[in-house]
Amino acid sequence: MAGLEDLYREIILDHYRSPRNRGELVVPPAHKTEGFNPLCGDEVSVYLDIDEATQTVRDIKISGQGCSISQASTSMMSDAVKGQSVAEARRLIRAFKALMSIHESKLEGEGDGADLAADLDGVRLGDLEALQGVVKFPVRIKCATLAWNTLQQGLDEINT
Amino acid sequence: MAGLEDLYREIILDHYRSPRNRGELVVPPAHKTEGFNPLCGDEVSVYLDIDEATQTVRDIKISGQGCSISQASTSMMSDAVKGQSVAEARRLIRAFKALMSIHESKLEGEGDGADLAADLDGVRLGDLEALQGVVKFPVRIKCATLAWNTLQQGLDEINT
Amino acid sequence: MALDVARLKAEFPLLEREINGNPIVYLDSASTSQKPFAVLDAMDHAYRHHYANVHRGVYEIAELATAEFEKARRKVATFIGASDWRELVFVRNATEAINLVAYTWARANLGAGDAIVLTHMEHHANVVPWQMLANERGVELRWIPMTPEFTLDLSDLDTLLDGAKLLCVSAMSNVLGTINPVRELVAAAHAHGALALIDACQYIPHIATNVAEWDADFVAFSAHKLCGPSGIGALWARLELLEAMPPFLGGGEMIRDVRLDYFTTNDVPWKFEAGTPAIVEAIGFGAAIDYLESIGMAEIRDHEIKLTEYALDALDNEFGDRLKIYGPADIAIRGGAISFLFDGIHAHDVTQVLDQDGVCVRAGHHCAKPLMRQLGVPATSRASFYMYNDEHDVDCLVKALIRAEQFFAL
Amino acid sequence: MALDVARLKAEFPLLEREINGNPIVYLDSASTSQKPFAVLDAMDHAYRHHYANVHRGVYEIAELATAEFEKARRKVATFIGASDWRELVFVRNATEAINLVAYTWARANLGAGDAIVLTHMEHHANVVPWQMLANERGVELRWIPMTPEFTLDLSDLDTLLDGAKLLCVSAMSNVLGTINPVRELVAAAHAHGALALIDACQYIPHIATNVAEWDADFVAFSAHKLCGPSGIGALWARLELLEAMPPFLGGGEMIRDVRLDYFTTNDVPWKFEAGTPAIVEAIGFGAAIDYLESIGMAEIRDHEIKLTEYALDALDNEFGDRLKIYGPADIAIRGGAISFLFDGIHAHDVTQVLDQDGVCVRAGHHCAKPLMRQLGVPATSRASFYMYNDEHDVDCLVKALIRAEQFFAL
Ligand SMILES: Cc1ncc(COP(=O)(O)O)c(C=O)c1O
Ligand SMILES: Cc1ncc(COP(=O)(O)O)c(C=O)c1O
Repeated sequence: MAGLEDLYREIILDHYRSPRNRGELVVPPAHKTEGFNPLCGDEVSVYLDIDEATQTVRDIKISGQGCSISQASTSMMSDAVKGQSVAEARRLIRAFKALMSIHESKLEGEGDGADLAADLDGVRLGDLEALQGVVKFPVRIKCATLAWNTLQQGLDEINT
Repeated sequence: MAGLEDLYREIILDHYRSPRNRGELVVPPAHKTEGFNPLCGDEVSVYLDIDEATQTVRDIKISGQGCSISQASTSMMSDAVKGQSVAEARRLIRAFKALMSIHESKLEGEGDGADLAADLDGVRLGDLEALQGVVKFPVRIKCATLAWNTLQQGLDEINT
Repeated sequence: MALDVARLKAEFPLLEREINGNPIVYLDSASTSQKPFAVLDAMDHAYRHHYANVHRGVYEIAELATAEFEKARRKVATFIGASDWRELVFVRNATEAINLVAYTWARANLGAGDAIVLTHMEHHANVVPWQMLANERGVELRWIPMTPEFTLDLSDLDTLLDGAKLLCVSAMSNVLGTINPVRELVAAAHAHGALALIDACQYIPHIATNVAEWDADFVAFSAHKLCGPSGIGALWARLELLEAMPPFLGGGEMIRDVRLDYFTTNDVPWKFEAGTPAIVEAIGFGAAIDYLESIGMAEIRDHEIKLTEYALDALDNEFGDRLKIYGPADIAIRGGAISFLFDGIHAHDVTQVLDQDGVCVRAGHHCAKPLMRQLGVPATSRASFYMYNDEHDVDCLVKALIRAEQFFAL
Repeated sequence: MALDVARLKAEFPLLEREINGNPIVYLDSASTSQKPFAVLDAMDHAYRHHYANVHRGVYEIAELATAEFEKARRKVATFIGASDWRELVFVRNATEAINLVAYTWARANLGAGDAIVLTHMEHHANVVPWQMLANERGVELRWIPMTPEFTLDLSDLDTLLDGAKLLCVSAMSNVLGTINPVRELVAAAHAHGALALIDACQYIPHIATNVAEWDADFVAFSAHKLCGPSGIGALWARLELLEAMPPFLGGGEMIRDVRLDYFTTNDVPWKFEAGTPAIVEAIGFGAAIDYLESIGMAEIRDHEIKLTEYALDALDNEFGDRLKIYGPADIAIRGGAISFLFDGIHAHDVTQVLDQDGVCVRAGHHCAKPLMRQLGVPATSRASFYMYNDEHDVDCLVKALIRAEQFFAL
């Protein structure tokens, strides 16, 4: 059995206590996407300001409520993608979900996750790796991925 | 455990092999009512010719298919009510159903059937009492009562 | 007489389990209850001794299975004060019971311009079926709001019920623990010509219930919350209503006759029980009723009142205003479900710490998102009691909460 | 390799039972099958060790319950050759599975002027839901008739499918034992732009099934016929269909968000699983799949072919034309359900005599009244086999039938 310290690393609690990029952006020009965790009731809104010409994330703001894991993951996500190209943001999404899914996929029986490992290759997750402990608490994986799924949905909505 | 002989008395097999009052009556003036045993698929049609003036069962005919119990019960029923007053027919219905229900009601939890015993008082069932063995085979009670329920429905339909 | 909880605990095999080296402290009975040996044994016996399909076989084990199945129906019907066992329809759970009413009675009787009255404290099971109907038919949904004391605000009840066809209300809130005044609400509904559907999921397991005294029209509940198995629940409805309602699911058992061009329906309750039912689950449901009766519903309620009082006091003494309780303070109008939040700590995080100590409580929206929005929170933690909980369980909860508060202290 | 039936029999506790002093001879598996220790133990273990509500709890036993529940879903999905576990929806039984399709996909897609093609050998579960839809929406029902050899008469299939939106067909008849050419029928339906729903209730327990090879759109079946518990079954459907279909029952679990004025739905398959599911039953379903796989579906089919052949021969040798068999003679296109009638003796009476000798067979219309009318009889007796039956069981059947024939001899 994993201990609480595996889940709640110091850096996670730090992001939880001092979340980065909290707030809202004016819509439009910004784009707003809402995400729900149907299990616990957490909700997150991701505001994206994409520079069409350069295809970069000019600004990102986050609002909503959630547990320490979902708040910290959201905060780290916003830090990680702000200023990045959309392509890089998508790479990060894939990498982070791979980090979570290798284990989640075991829970849900989708194979051993070998294919997912490829998504992690060569991507530097930095702080985000602190969230790796979450995979030992399967129910909490959805807390950690909520913001990322919402970001992905937002990028998809803007592109299409 | 009750033996087969409790269920299949000789008189029952006799009525089964030589059913009385088989056939149909012309509708109208006669009245036709169909009955179903949803469990086993047995169907019976009761044709009634009621003399309005005297309120008696002038004629009765039976068609349909069924097991020995349902066929014998139908045959005995037709013998018992033919020529009788409607009031007497209704008394017989109540008495026969009481004979069956005292036990069926135990199965279905409707008390001890003491109230039903009153319906049996002073009614002479004759041959019909041979069907008493059926109550030891709860599933077959519906076979025995099918014709009677159909007769009752027929009388109700004619009166209303 | 006070319950001998130590003896009761020993009758629930799961409560002997350890979690992370700690004896389990199961405080999530409002979500689902644990099962006593008596229920598990009854089901096992049925599978080993007289398992067969019901209402179909002539042979002996089929007769036994049918008799046991129907006996269970009578037990459940009697337990809730139904005057006729035919008023008791077996379904999968309370959710299906409510949907059954929405698909049959409501779709046969309600249309555009009609109104249904709900409350802000309903479980999704008593919200979403009516929203589906509203979307499909243009039926209006009206809402009874909540007071700051977490009770229903009935001041506009007459206006809300004016012209309404149905009132849907929970007898006890699964989040707040609030016990609603069912008899009064039913009477008000009837006075306005509306029927009343009672979601009694949280009530029947804990408080002696008499549907005839309630004068209700429809009552929904689940076996798994009253020591019975998963996979079965019940809809009780007045006989005339059941008889007039169109069928719900089509198939075997619910028919009288089927031809290529039409079918006719069986008598109630079988008319609403298409296909092979949850046979052994029904038998387990009956065994659970026997078990509850052997303890006594009045004793269970008494015990839970005392335990809830003890818990509310203990939480208040230890945490004061740092821990907010969402639910009535008055023990007379609440059950043993206690929702709470630490200021600044999310329910999910608190509950995770509690799990480390073997204390099982629920965190989340408790399938009552409209209520959570009224409360202004995304989630609460909820501890809930049953006859097998005691003061020691409450003490463990408090101790674990102390640890959680410390862990997340800024 | 031949099955070691003596060993298998010992794995089913009910088969040790005596009836009227005779060892039980259970020949009603087409109605419902008996359960091996492995399944009963898995359910008992779940209740004692990790029983909690699923998809809701943060605490350990809730995580375990959820993991076991979802693992069972994957087992069932894999067992029938589904490419994705999300395509597997848990329901109460095959009947609910078919009604789910009728209430959601069909009501969203069919209206007056549309046609559904059925067959004369369907079980009520695959007839009545479509009659209800036909009554409500003016959808036309068309029927594939039967040949004198008890197979489907496909000579007018193209005409029947012309303009149809859905074909509903049983993979194996529960009365005749007939195995229908599912792959060919699905292809014909698709060629006419219709979807195909397969009632695989009688097929999946006995013959290795691959829904992808069938290329079917919807497949319905029940756990209780394949050594699993009562109270659970499954609908398999193609992912795109499930995703596009409106929800069925509303309530907890099936939502993503609920506000006073609207709700949004959860991902499939949970979108179709409102309320607390049959948790432990799902785990038992999974254990039944493990059990079947441990024996081998090919071995089960082989065994049943041999046993059915033995039975057909034995009945013919003993009774010749006095006993009429309703079902194909060709063993390649039939399963182990044998319907029969003595000339002049009603099925109910025969079956009653058999019960005296401990031989359990079914008598009645087998929930297929339209078919019985085609056969021109109100009822048949039906003996049906599973992996735990052997030649001795058949011999007992024949002996009991001899006694029945004598008893009712004129
Ligand atoms: C062919 C067929 N379809 C459907 C059903 C209905 O199954 P259930 O009663 O489990 O819903 C059965 C079994 O009774 C069957 O044999
Ligand atoms: C008040 C209330 N209503 C309805 C339900 C739904 O019950 P089930 O999930 O058993 O259908 C619940 C339990 O979750 C409840 O607490």
